[in-house]
Amino acid sequence: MTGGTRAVEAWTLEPLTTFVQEAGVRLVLLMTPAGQVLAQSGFARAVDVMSAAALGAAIFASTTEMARQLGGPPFAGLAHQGEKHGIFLSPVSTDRGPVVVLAVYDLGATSLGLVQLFFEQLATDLRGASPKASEQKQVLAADFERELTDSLNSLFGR
Amino acid sequence: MTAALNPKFSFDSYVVGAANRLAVTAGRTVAENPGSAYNPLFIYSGSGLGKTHLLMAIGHAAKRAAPNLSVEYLTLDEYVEAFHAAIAAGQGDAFRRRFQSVDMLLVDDVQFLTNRKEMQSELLRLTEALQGAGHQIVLASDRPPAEIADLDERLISRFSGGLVVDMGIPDYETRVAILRKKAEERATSFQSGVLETVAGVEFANVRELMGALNRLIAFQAVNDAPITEAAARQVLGIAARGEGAEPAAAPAPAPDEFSTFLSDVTATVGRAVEAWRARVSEAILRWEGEGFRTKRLEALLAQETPGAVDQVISGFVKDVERLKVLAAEVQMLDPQAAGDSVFRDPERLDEAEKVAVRVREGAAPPPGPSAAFPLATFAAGPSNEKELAAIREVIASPGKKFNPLVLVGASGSGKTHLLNAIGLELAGRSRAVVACLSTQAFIDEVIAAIEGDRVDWWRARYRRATALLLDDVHLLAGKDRTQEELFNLFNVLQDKDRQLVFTAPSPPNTLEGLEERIQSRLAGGLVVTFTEPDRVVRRAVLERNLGKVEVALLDYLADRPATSIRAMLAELQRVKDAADAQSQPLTAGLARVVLEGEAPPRRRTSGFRTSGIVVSSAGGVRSREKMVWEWPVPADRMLEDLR
Amino acid sequence: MSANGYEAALHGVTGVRGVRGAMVVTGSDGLVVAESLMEGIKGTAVAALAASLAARLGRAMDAGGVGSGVFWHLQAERGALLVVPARSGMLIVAVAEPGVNAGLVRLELLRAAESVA
Amino acid sequence: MSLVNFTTREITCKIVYYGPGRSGKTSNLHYIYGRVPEARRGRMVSLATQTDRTLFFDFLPIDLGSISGFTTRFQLYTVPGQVYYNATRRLVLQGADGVVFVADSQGRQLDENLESLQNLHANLLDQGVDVRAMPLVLQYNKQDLPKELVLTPAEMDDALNFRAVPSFPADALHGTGVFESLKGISELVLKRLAQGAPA
Repeated sequence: MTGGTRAVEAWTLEPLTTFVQEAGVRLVLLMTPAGQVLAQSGFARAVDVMSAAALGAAIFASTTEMARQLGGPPFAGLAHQGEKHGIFLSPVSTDRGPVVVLAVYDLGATSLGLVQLFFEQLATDLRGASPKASEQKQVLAADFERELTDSLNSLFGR
Repeated sequence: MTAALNPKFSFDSYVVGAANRLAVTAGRTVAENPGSAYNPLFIYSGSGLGKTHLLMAIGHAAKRAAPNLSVEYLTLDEYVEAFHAAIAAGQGDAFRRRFQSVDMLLVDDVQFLTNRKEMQSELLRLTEALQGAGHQIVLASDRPPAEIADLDERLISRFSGGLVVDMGIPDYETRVAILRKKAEERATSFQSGVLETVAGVEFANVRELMGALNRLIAFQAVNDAPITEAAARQVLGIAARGEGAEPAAAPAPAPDEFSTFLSDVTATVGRAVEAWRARVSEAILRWEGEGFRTKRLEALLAQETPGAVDQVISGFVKDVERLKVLAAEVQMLDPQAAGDSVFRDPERLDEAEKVAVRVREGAAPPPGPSAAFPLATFAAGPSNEKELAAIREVIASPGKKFNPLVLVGASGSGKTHLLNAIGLELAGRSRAVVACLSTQAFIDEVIAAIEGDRVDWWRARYRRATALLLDDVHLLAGKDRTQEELFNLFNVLQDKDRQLVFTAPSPPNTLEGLEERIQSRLAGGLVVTFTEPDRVVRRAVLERNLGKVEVALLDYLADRPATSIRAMLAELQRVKDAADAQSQPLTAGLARVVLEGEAPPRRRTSGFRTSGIVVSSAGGVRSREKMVWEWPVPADRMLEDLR
Repeated sequence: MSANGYEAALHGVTGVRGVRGAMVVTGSDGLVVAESLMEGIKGTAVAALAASLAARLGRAMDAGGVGSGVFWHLQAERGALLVVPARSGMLIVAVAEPGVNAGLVRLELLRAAESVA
Repeated sequence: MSLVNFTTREITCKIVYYGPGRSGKTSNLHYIYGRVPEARRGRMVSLATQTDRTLFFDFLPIDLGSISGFTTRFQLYTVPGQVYYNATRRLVLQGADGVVFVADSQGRQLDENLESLQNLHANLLDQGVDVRAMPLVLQYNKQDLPKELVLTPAEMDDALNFRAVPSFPADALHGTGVFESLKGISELVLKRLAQGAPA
């Protein structure tokens, strides 16, 4: 069922694939804190990725703001235990800037402990693989919207 | 020389609304600590919007806060006249010294400084001196300092050095409030909607608003019939609502966008929320703030279109005022009673009246016997036959036969029950005032009376008692002040043949810590000792507790030895609980199981809920049967105990 | 059961000579509830793996119709892993030297499981 | 959001600033934040990206104190403008009592304005809200830009205001029209109060 694993930024592909296999997760999304998609695994449609990215970025922004208001350090990871699925959301700081990882897993197939265990591994791999020179080009006001949707189109070959 | 502060213009009569909230708050702060907060305070607003009223209110408040404060109020013209008069009389310096020693200077209509160069420099010197000495200056004008034509530059900066605050046109809401307060002051009431109509018209200032009100009052007085909304509109010459004759909104000065926005929203809410709801909510907020319960008003809000709202509110206010009077009065006599919530709830006004009456006569009776222990429900039997007979004699002729009566018995033997029972019997007589309470409560009352220095009031209260019954008198041990009080009270009551009854766990002379003079008085009366309840008593108590139930159960329970009724009832409760838990009927069999546990023992399962398959280190799977369970277990713990 | 309550439960196990560490792990998601481990033992990894092993073993035992596991003893070249599932679904895990007295560890694990249940 | 609670005597209004990306929604709130006295406003929360694009919402609570005995509070929200963030935009719109649609008066942004207005209606319908019943005002922002770049308020009305709701020209950065729009929407919202509009 999974829609396979694809990356907008090539360096994320290999760490992502290992993570998907080892942690046995159903859906994974790597994105910038603004919700721009870097790579995904398991999504079949662009619109699902868009909603997941927007909501994931919003949740991350909310918890970071809450941590700031509570005067504490930002949250390391956020786990939501559902009936059949669990969601795990956590940032990884890389030279290319923070990467937010959103993972959805079946409680039958794997467990939060395993997902967290292999997430540590994913984080180290991503830090290793991220291109050193972070050519963070200044996003022009006009094309911010285009930036967001471009990453989707390239993911789904449009 | 200067116009005295008009007493009418105080903060209490000043209606605060969104448009003048800031100015009034600043004014209060200045009045409370003159010279330290905003100095000088410069208030400007269009004419007729309450500047003078506010200025004088500040003066009053400052005087009330610090009576010996010298406060001067004068308009600029008066100041100029006084100055010229002093100069003409060669008293220039005396004039200056007089004003420089003023603690608080209130100068009105400062805008008339225009092209009065000499006066401006005079005022500059005065304000420098006053501020230097930390005295407070409050100035009022119809425009901000910068807009006063050719005002000396230094005066403009000095005037604006403290706080410059403005007052806008009062919004709809405040206008309604002003009208209602003024109508109240003039002791005239209007049909609902009339004042709202007047308030709806955007008058340029409060003075015009008052003018309109006066016209309505005059009209209503002349025709001595309540003016209707329509008539009011005619009198004021406003076109009927809805003909788009919305009077042109006066060009309200837009001091800042937020307060304009605020007053607009207030106006919208004012119009949106029906006027009567606003009035009711306002009353609720006010009285709730003062700690009164406002259920009656809140009920109004819940209805769609309640009847005469104003009458209900004024009725409510009348009750609250009455409550305040009563509470004040009771406070004097009995502070504890004054705290009672009855004085906070207008719905319970008559109850509060009764409490006040009782306290007023100082006849607040001491605590009486509890109705939960009537004599009838006390089980009699051979073991307490004699004692009960004695008690009946005491009840028959209180104070005459055995005074005092002392009931002695182990705890749970029914002493408290009997004490209250006697109390109830005695209380039944005419004009009986029976005090019946635990010694601990008695001690607390003595302490409270000492703290509230109302000991004599407290003594009077108990001396009026026709019978005094104290439970667990042994608790007096070590409390010498209370024993002193009891000793005096004892003698007074005994002399008047008033019956005294006490209970104690053991005979009086064995109660250590009690003064000899108390012990001897207790021993002097009839000491009645209650031993363990006999079978007849036990069966009677059980029957009353269990009602229709298997005779075998009653006999079984009655036959069991019990040191006291309380202990027996505790066992009964255990049986009842067991019956409920297993939802089985109350039977002798069950009682035996619960109380003696004779049933055949349940099989004790050894080991724990396991499959028995143990993957052992020797590899291969061995089932439990062959497994040796007695491990070389350390001395103190057997495996079976591990469950 | 307070956190230090769990820790106290482990004292018995770590007290046995040859035991290098002990942990209380949630059976469902393999998270470490309490641990007292010597240096060098990757607690989170052991916990996550033990839990997923427990899940698989559980399914195997159900298939075999032998009921749920009581005690496992996984002997390895350089040590051993001893686990007792507690009734509440927690796992009491001990990491030990190869020559450890398995019986004693098992007994302490059972006692810890009891106090944690 | 229950508009009026007669028993607790409270009025709470949730006003949402809607509109295409970068049309000036957040600047509206910043301007209002600057003008409201300290005691009357809560902390302003902005969940945005590094480049300050609203990602989830900006939030500004304002306390108008006791009006006719009712404690009145406003909660101002802005939504992210980009189409991409529709999922979070819908969340913020829930329970809104009134909407200020901030349109970008620049000619070249007309399509974005229209698209965003349709998106507003779609999201409202999704929540089962009758679009006609939702108090709405239009703000034609950035009127301070050079004439040749912007449409006049009349032209903007023709293009967008097919429900003839109140509209206000504005320059949010410098504050013109900001409080007028807020006043406009509050009047509409509070007027519904008079008809005892359901919560």
